[in-house]
Amino acid sequence: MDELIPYIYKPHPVTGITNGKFGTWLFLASEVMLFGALFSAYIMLRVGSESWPHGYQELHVAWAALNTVVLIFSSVTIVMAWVSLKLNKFTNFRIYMGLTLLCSLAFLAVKSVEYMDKFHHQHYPWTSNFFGIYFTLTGLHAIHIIGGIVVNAYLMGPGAKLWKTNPEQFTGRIECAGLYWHFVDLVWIFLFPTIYLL
Amino acid sequence: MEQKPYGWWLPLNASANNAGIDQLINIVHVFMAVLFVGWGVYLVYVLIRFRARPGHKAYAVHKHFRLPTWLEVGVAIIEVVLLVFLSSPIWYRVKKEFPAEKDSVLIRIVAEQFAWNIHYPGKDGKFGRTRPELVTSNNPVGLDREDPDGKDDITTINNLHVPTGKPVIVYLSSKDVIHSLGITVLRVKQDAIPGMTIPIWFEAAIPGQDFEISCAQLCGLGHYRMKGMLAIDTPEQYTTWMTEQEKELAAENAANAEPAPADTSNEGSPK
Amino acid sequence: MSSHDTHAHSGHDHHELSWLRKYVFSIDHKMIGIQYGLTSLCFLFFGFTLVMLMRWQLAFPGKELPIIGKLLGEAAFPGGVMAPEFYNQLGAMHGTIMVFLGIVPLAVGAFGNYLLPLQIGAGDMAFPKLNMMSYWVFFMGGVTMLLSFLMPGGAAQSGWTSYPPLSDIAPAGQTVWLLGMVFLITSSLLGSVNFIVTAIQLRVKGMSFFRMPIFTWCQLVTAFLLLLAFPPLEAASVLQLMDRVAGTSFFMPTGLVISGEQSHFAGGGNPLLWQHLFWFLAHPEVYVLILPAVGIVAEVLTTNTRKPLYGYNTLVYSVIFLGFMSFVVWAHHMFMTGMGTTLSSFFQATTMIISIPSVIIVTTFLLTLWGASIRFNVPMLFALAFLPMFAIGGLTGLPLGLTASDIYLHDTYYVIGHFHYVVAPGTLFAMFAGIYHWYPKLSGRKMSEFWGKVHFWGSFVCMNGIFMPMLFVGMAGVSRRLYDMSLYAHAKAVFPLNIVMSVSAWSLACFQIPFILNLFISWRKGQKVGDNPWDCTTLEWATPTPPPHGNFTHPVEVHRGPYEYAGDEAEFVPQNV
Amino acid sequence: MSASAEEVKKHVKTYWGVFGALLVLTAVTVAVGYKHLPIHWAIIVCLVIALTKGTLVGGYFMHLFGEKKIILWCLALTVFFFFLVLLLPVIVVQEDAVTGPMWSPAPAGSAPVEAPAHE
Ligand code: HEA
Ligand code: HEA
Ligand code: CUA
Ligand SMILES: [Cu+2]
Repeated sequence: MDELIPYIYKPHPVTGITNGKFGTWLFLASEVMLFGALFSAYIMLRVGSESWPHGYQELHVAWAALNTVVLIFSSVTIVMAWVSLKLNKFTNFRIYMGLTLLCSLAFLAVKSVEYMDKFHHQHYPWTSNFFGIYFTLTGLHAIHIIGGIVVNAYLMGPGAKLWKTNPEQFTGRIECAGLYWHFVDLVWIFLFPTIYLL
Repeated sequence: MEQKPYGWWLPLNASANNAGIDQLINIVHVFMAVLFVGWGVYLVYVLIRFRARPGHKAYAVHKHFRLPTWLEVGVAIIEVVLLVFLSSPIWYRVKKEFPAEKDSVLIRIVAEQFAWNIHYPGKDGKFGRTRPELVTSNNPVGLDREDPDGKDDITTINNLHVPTGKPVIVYLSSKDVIHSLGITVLRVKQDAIPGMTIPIWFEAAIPGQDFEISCAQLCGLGHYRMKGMLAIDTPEQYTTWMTEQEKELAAENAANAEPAPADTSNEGSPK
Repeated sequence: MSSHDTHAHSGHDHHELSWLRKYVFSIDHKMIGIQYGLTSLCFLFFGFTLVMLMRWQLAFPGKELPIIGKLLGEAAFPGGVMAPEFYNQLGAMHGTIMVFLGIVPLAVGAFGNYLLPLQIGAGDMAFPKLNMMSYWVFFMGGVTMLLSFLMPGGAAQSGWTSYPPLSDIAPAGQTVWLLGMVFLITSSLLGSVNFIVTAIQLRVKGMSFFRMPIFTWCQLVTAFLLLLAFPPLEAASVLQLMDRVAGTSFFMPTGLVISGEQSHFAGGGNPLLWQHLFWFLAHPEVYVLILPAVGIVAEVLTTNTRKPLYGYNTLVYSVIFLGFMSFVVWAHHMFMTGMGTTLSSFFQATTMIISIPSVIIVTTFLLTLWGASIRFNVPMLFALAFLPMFAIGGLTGLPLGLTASDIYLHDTYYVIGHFHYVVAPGTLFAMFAGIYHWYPKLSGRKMSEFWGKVHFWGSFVCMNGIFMPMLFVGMAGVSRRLYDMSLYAHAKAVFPLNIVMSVSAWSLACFQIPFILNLFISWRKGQKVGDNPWDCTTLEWATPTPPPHGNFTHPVEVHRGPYEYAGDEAEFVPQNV
Repeated sequence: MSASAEEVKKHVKTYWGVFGALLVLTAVTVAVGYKHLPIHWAIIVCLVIALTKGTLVGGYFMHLFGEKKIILWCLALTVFFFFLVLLLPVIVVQEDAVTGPMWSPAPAGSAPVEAPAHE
């Protein structure tokens, strides 16, 4: 017993992955079920209702498209952040991670403008189930974004100290943070057409 | 009621069409009892025979048992039989083989916290229009008396009369929360889901005046007292009762003739 | 992603932790397990107390409850008589507390946490800090639930199933219930990720999957159920929260008239959506209640039969199959919602299919007894009693699973009888078995045999005294959740049974006193025993007692399957020998 | 994680390529969205595009192409249950077939009735 918990940064010889990565994926699996249930609720409410507006009639496709691009870009930057660590370029990591954070903040900014606009037009969650779903799904997604910001900011700031003592483990953490972030992006990729375009 | 209708097992079955449910319940319970007693005897035997005691040692190698495997297969087969030959046909009859509307007594039942509103279509056999905004305490089903079909409709609260010898179709819905129409003696149960109307049917066979309707789904603090009375009438009794109701309605209409009818619509308009 | 920094390498060198780090914010899986255990036992007791109050009203409807009625105040007990609203609160909270704050944290949080790493030879859980967080989130969920009693209008009162629209229009306690559920679900998710990673990644050398003890297998399958079934309820809770707080109408259909007033909700929702999402969780959830129990029974049973488990592989496959199938039977709780024939045939069939692995599990246990040398100690008594009790509960599930008989039995006391037989004398007995069985590992002492037997026989008789009559009450057609069933003629004949049930319930409480005392007194005064008092083969008994931080003092390696008893050379051979 | 520095370098190109593809696909969906196709066509097109984008993100950014077996198995299980949850609406719609509306006839414009703001 040289260490209490093995495979924290060395992959398990049989499964080929570290604990953290495995845990992250399992967490994402549960997230898949969470959003699955929500999408399911959306479909069911929409199919069961007599007058459901098309997203483009009530919402701003342009803002949402902009946000899509922003999120996709942030996905690239976070994967590049990980690449930078792999290539031992810590400064590049800082830059890419910073870009990711900027993108996420931009996303939230656009989102708030959008919400404000809805409120301004007297569209509230209780107005109709269309807006109920719109606010619930995008709101929950926004909470996920905020969660991602907290994690990423930590890893860029105080969490980055680990790079000095255990670069391998730190790279693993960035990979996991990346997985989560891509997942958030993925959810948006599905939210965008279902809510805004259809 | 001469015979004792209620006991510790299935109560009196007053329906003409749901005897199969009792039969199924009894058969399943025999099956369960056989399994339980059989394994129970085995269990007791084993506990005595293989108790730890000086000089007794556990068997090192396992006998491979054939019998239990067959038993498991047997259980599976019996379950399939129960499912395919008993349960499904009954369910299919209850759900799909509705009697023709013209040969049946039609009744709407609208559940609310905490009462059963019973709505008969009256002489014309057609239900009048119902609207949420017309609901008042005197008009709990929101019936539109202006509607030609609704003029002769009869409504009661917690008082359901059905005749024997004729199938009954109930259109069940709820105004507020989920309730469940449970008529023990007829082996009828159906959730009343707000927002939709669900048809069910049954046929009563044994007349009797004070049977009960209970609510099976938790619907609030008055759930326990959401009791309706069910009278299973002979066809003659039923006609008499219906005529009485019609007379009452006519009397009521006459009394209401003077005060403006606009009154009701005002009261019910959205706030 | 959680980490461990300083502790990772402190397997042997014991540096003293502060009291707070050791007992409160501990990251050691054993301490967390004990925390889970004590908390959940308290919740179990609390849930039981709630139901004892209900049993007064059920046996003596409308009678003043002496003293306690006064103490609980006018709102709950106007004039000393229980109010119907309060009865509903007790019912909903009893169900919720027993399931989510009692059995699940005890079966998974306590037993799973304490034993899973030990049984696979790991030093700790894969993510110790996450483990601690999982406990504290659970704790917060529990506190939230308790606080809901203080809300205006009282706690949640729409049943543990919280069906809308009723729950949408219920008083504020329901909102707190939903918040509590979000905490509890989050806690379970964190826990399940941890369990799966631990069981798959941290198995010690030689511990192949098919050498894992049944208990560990059950925990692994349970963790998958929690991981994948809980999120839909989380989604549903969020939607219901939105309905209640933001005024959406996800579950509110158009045209509602509530207490004579048209509802202010926009409408267009569907109340059945909640039911589907709820039961998508709640059916797997009931297997979460039973699988760890099956695991514990398997361990206790094999140990005390002194012979190998019959059909280890069959059992493992049955457990996996059971877990998988539990996802596709949920709508058997909804047969009476107006379901068509195609769908109901499907769910009826899956329900019958799922009973087969359960039958196989019980059968393997029964066959294990053949040729055994059975030691009738307290854990074994509880484990043995589990078998017929689970059998009654399971068998009564069959008429519920057949649509035609469910027409009559749905939402009657028969259902209450059915599931209490599986969860109370079933799961709860298995939990007791587990407590008596593993207590020596925690404390180095055995619990008193004599008082254990008093506890067992008293509980056994009383449990049946409570739940057997329920089956007859249900057969007579009496609805569940009734504040006062004496109003109904069809309940007259069975009404006296209520007194039997209530007296049994209160006696059951008395028989828990020896258990509680035994639990605490034996910690200091119990008979001292060695590291492996029951002569077990699994790895948790290969540690010192109590296991130190890091669990194993010398490296272990596994050389054989988990249940090698009654061999030619030795009476039992531990896995690591 | 196991990828060496050389391999990672090669990946960089792929990542930017994927980024480009995602941008193009986003543009296509938006364009299609503005076309206001009949709803079933719109659903099919949007879903196909979204699935493609999802595959790209999952496959390349999240390294699912060539990921370890254990992860793929866990995800396969999840996806199975995911579709089960998604099937719920279908189930309910089928159920509705045997039922009718609550008020006869259904109140006009079943969706938003004049709803006073909720406090
Ligand atoms: C641990 C919990 C648990 C378990 C294991 C089960 C197991 C089963 N349950 Fe149960 N069930 C609940 C907990 C559980 N249930 C709860 C909590 C509810 C109510 C929820 C609510 O509405 O509030 C419920 C409700 C419920 C319903 C809905 C009833 C209704 O509302 O109308 C149905 C219907 O199909 C059902 C079926 C089954 C079936 C077929 C099994 C099968 O898996 C059982 C299979 C087992 C066997 C067939 C036994 C094998 C035994 C032998 C072969 C005999 C051996 C003999 C000796 C040892 C002597 N259950
Ligand atoms: C796991 C689940 C579980 C368990 C274990 C129990 C256990 C019990 N239940 Fe309950 N029950 C439910 C889940 C459970 N129940 C649910 C889900 C409902 C439906 C709610 C609804 O309608 O929505 C219900 C409903 C329900 C009703 C029906 C109410 C109604 O329909 O109106 C009744 C009535 O008697 C009842 C009684 C009991 C009794 C007497 C016990 C006894 O068996 C209790 C035994 C408890 C103990 C023996 C305590 C053990 C603990 C200790 C001894 C700890 C001591 C140690 C320390 C303090 C350190 N329960
Ligand atoms: Cu209506 Cu219960
Ligand atoms: Cu179930």
